[in-house]
Amino acid sequence: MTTVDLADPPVTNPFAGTTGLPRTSEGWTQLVTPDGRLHPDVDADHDALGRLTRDLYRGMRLARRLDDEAFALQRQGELGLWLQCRGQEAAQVGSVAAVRADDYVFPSYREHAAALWRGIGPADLLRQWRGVAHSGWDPEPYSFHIYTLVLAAQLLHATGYALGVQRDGSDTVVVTYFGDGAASEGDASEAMNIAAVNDAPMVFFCQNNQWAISTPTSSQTRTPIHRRGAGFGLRGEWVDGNDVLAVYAVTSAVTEHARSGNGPAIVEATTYRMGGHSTSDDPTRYRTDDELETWRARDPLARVEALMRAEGWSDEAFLGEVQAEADEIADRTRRECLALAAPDLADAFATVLADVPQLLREERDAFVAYRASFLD
Amino acid sequence: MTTVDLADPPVTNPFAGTTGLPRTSEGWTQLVTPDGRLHPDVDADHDALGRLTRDLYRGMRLARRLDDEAFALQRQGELGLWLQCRGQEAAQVGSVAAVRADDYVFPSYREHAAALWRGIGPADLLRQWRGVAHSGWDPEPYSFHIYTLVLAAQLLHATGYALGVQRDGSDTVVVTYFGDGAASEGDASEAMNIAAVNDAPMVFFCQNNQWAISTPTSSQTRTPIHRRGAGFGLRGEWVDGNDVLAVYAVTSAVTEHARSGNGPAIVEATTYRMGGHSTSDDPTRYRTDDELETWRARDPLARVEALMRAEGWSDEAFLGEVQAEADEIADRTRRECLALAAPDLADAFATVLADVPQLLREERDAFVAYRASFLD
Amino acid sequence: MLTLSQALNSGLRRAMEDDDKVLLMGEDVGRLGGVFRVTDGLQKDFGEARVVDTTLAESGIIGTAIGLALRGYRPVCEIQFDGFVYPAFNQIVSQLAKMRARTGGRTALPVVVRIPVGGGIGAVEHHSESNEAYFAHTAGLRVVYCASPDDAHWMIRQALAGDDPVIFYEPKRRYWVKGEVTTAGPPLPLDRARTVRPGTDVTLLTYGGTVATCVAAAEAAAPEGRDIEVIDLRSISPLDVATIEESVRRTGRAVVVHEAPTFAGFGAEVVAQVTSRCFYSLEAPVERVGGFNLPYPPAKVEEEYLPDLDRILDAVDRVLAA
Amino acid sequence: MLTLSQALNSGLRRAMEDDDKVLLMGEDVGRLGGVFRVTDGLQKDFGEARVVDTTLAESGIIGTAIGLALRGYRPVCEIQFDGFVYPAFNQIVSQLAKMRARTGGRTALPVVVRIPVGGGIGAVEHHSESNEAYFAHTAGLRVVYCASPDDAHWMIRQALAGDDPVIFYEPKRRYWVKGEVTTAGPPLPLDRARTVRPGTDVTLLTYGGTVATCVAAAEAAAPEGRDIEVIDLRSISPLDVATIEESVRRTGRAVVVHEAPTFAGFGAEVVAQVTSRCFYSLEAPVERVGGFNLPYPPAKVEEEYLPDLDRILDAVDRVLAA
Ligand SMILES: Cc1ncc(C[n+]2csc(CCOP(=O)(O)OP(=O)(O)O)c2C)c(N)n1
Ligand SMILES: Cc1ncc(C[n+]2csc(CCOP(=O)(O)OP(=O)(O)O)c2C)c(N)n1
Ligand SMILES: [Mg+2]
Ligand SMILES: [Mg+2]
Repeated sequence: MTTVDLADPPVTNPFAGTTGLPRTSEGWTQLVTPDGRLHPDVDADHDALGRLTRDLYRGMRLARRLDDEAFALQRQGELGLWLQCRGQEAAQVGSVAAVRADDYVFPSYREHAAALWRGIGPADLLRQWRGVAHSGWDPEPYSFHIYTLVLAAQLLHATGYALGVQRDGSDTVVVTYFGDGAASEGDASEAMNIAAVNDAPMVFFCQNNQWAISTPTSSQTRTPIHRRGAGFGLRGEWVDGNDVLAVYAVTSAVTEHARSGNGPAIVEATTYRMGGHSTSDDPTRYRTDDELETWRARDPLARVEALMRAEGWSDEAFLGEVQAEADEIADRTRRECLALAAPDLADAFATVLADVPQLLREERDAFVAYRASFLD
Repeated sequence: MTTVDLADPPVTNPFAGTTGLPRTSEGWTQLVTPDGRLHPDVDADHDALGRLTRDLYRGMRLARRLDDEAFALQRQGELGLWLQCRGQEAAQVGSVAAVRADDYVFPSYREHAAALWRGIGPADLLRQWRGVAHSGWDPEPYSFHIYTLVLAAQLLHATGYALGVQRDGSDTVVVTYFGDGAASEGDASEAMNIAAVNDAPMVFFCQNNQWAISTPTSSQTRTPIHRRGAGFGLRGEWVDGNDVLAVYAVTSAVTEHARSGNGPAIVEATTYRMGGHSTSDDPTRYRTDDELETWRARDPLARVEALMRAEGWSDEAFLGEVQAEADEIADRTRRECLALAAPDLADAFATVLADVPQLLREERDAFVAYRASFLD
Repeated sequence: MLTLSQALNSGLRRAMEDDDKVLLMGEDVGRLGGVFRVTDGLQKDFGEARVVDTTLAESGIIGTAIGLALRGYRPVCEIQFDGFVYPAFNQIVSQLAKMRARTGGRTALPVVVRIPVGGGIGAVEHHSESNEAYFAHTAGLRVVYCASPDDAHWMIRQALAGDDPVIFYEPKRRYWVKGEVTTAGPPLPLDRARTVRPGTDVTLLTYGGTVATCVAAAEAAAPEGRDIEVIDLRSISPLDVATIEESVRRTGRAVVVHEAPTFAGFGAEVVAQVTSRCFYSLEAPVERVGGFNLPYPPAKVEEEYLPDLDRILDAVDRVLAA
Repeated sequence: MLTLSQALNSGLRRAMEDDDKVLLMGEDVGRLGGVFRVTDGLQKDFGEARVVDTTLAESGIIGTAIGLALRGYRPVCEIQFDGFVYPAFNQIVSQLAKMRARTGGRTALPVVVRIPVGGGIGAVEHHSESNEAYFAHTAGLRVVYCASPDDAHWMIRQALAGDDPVIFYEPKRRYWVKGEVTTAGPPLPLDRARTVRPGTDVTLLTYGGTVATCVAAAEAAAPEGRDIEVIDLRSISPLDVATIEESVRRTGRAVVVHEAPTFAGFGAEVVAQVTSRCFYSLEAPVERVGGFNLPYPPAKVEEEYLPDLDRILDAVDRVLAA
């Protein structure tokens, strides 16, 4: 049995130095058409592009598989809840791959594909959804903060972290993910304003997946969300979020722009949440099969596969290898999930403050004694 | 002794139908230069413009006088606090005069000139600053909500009110005032977004007076605040806030735009807070005499006076009349201030809920009995 | 027989039929009918102008509801989960609660804030909080908890019929419990406590999700000869101290039960009221049973965290032993 | 002799000298030195990177402070007035307070939130609130009140030296009161109560702005033969129950005094603790003296609203009469 290496693969940017990425009539940057053809204006080394595409594909494919398995585990009662990232793999992998491994990420709660790319394993990703913890991993080794469930709160944390980076004289960039819904929260606007006025080295990455639970983006905002960049004084970019190369290229550009001290950016990636909001959701109540079909036809994984075929970047061996890795991830996801055991509530008393003050100690001791009384 | 009529004077819009108001190189709409010359491109009936100018001048002059008197009363210990509107009379009077008397206004806390224009008298304006009440007037007869001291909170109230107006099928427009500092609060952004996505009939009127206490606008925002309009999908306008005719023209235009169902607007009026933030503030700690001098030279009242002189719109009689009215306002302000007596705390118990529940009744009765015990 | 969720739905429907100024607003309350389906079908029947899917901004929801109330509407705001009311805290505490007092009694704000509350449903963090103490400490708000379908139906209608802002708590883990809804009219004023089980030995004072737990505890203790009275406080602010006082003077013993952490929790106020009003009748100090003084724990251990039958009876034993 | 405001200033200065990760941030804390001048001169001496005039956004202040703390900084946030902390409530309650527990104890957030608190300075609405009960009920926060220049200086340094988030209350009406600041080192751990005046007949339990009022009341009552003990709680969460228990067991009588409205106020917790710990020593129910259960009233009547010497002694008389 091989062991999938989850360490953030080193990637070199084939778009470095290129300018003027092609856009669709909607105004999105798009390098690969939905049917998988590379835009003729893409001016990058073909081999390097091929290597990058394969790496990104692998990340997306593994994430899809983990996501599917977690979904199944929830349906089997092994997870309390799961929020699928299906459909958003290009937006997540394309963006996280475009930043340095030590660029610090503040995710929302659906960034499984980005987290997996950074090397966060299934146990850590599933822990909180199984109800055995409130967070999954130690952020430090991954430069990837824990999930934040309170919408838009993490945008301010990211901004503060970036202000710290700035004070340290470090060239780290901070990336934060949020949704089209979260963009309506006051915290999102406060964060963009603070980042702009301080030239914070940051990328606000909005996955506009068309829905906030049952609320469509059209009820959430009058304008495309990236326009807020101009409102607050950030660079604003719009990208086809189902085109992993476009996401990669745009994110690279704004990240290096921020790294060079030119200030923060907001990227809006137009994508689609192919599953329900969560496993508790019933999306048939609010969206049509037609809509779903339209977006299924734009599945970001299918697009990369078509591209690789067309450009001669994939062969049986490569696809088979990725398939095997995906199978292994699925296996690991199931195995690690089932091994996640409930914590001891008594331990929680020591996690509230740096010490355990008298009242909490009394309470813990009483709880432990009370619990023990049932064992007699 | 004459009695100043504080009822919102009827004003007809000499700019109705005109298009393409002149702008300065900064991009502000400006009809009258700082030294009082009317821009040659202003295409409006000269007599009507004269009448309007005189009305606006009167409103500004009376407000200046009330403001000065209230400031003096604070210095003499008769008010606990006062926040001067000195320097912002053009922004306030120009905007409030441009909307209908039944258009509903949600002020911040410095809109004394706008309030006076609407007919709110000195007693009502001073009440809360003397510490005898938390609010000054009954909003209904004036279509002018009480002051809101928690920054930006009123922007959401205004937005909600506008959503109600919309539901009622009324053609009322809602105007809300806020500062350059308040614009940074999450509530301000949430309000603009909600207004935009609902096409609410509203005008967000920002008086950018360059300071939020000691914080200059440059530390508050990277971009001019009106740009947020484009970010959220509102019409955005920038106006010289010390040019009362420009403020009037721009506000008229966006109000009628909103009234016709074309959606909300944000107006940024560039102006200056000539006094301290409040009577507790010491502005010498953070701003230079030079700056103050520069803006003194742009005093909005001086500009209208120069304009009226240049255009032959004012004579001794008119100026004398306004002067007499201002003197009377000053008198009234002092008289009414001194007459404002402390409330009875016992009455407050009946203002918390629609009825007085048992615990509160017990508390009030005990308080009244306790207080009476000292009289024995 | 209706579930608590259905009983709320029918109460809201009646309120909307009776008064066309009543509006529902919140995240996903329209097409979806709310994540707990409390507003199911109401947008279809009353239209998008009366059942509004708002933007995702809780401060915006409460702030605009205040504006709508100033314009004469009666908005019912749904906060999707207890833990998401905090972005609206400023609008609730400084604006909604204080408007009447700030205007010397002139301006009423009839806004109802519905909050699905508490734990016991296996949810992830921020979805199981009991934050009533914050609002109970805020003058100018009514804070009520429904615990049965009958109360759910009538209390939401009473909340909407009144002129005060009401924080209306709905215990999530009781949404699917069924019960009769009386049709004759409201069984009790909104601000009255109810003795749900009479008893003589000790009084359990509770509300919301733990009312059923307390009743179960009382039933379980009955065969052993302990006769426990259970009072559902229903309105925690204002608090019906008369009903509490009458009971504890009679029983001489009391235990307060709620899900929230006890420290500076609402139970402390109940203890203080009982102690000051019934001091000379008290045979034992009033006990508190609540959540531990931790952030709400992960779902797998929430049953240990929440007051259950055993912990309640343990406290009953303590006050009876004294 | 320093004023309380100066003592805070010197404490902050020392903390900044000792640890270059300490940052001050807030509205107008830089050039202006804060509206109460607590940070006066610090931006001049430590630069704009360490004393930061933030944008006008309280949620932004706390939210970015959390990010800075995650990056290794120790931010001290000033909230300009008590009534303006509510926009930051979400960041404080769901993020700042819970981060350590959410991460199983791994992630500390050493953020100090300074709040000028309470009334008695003739201010307009929203500028005189006492909102400690909200934070005391929130697990994961330390909530402390300084009441003298000595405590102000040392407690702010202790708050900054620790790894927990601290809500640090500064009673506004005591900012200009002068007192000695000891130099030998902190007179007491941060989480200990202090007996500021020993006595035998009744214990006054208080904190913040009313400590001096209680001492004055005790002094006034002494000639009449009432020997009143006064305890300054200092840290209300965690609460030093040992000191309280020892005192009330001895005196058998207690009165809790604070400025906040009493209903579901922090005094209720003190009553509950005292009653449960000292039940058999209590000669009378514990009394509470606080603000009335109203929104804070206009300045002209605030002296009637706030607990004063007479109202405290009135309560003392009641517990002594029992
Ligand atoms: C402050 C807050 N309010 C409400 C919620 C409940 N909630 C969770 S996810 C969600 C929709 C979020 O939509 P979006 O930001 O577009 O992200 P997506 O789920 O589409 O990835 C809502 C309303 C929350 N988590 N936090
Ligand atoms: C939520 C909130 N935070 C802080 C304050 C304290 N405060 C009162 S006025 C002010 C500055 C406001 O500046 P701006 O919005 O530009 O209005 P201006 O005073 O210049 O008219 C501050 C910080 C407040 N009133 N409300
Ligand atoms: Mg979305
Ligand atoms: Mg300003």
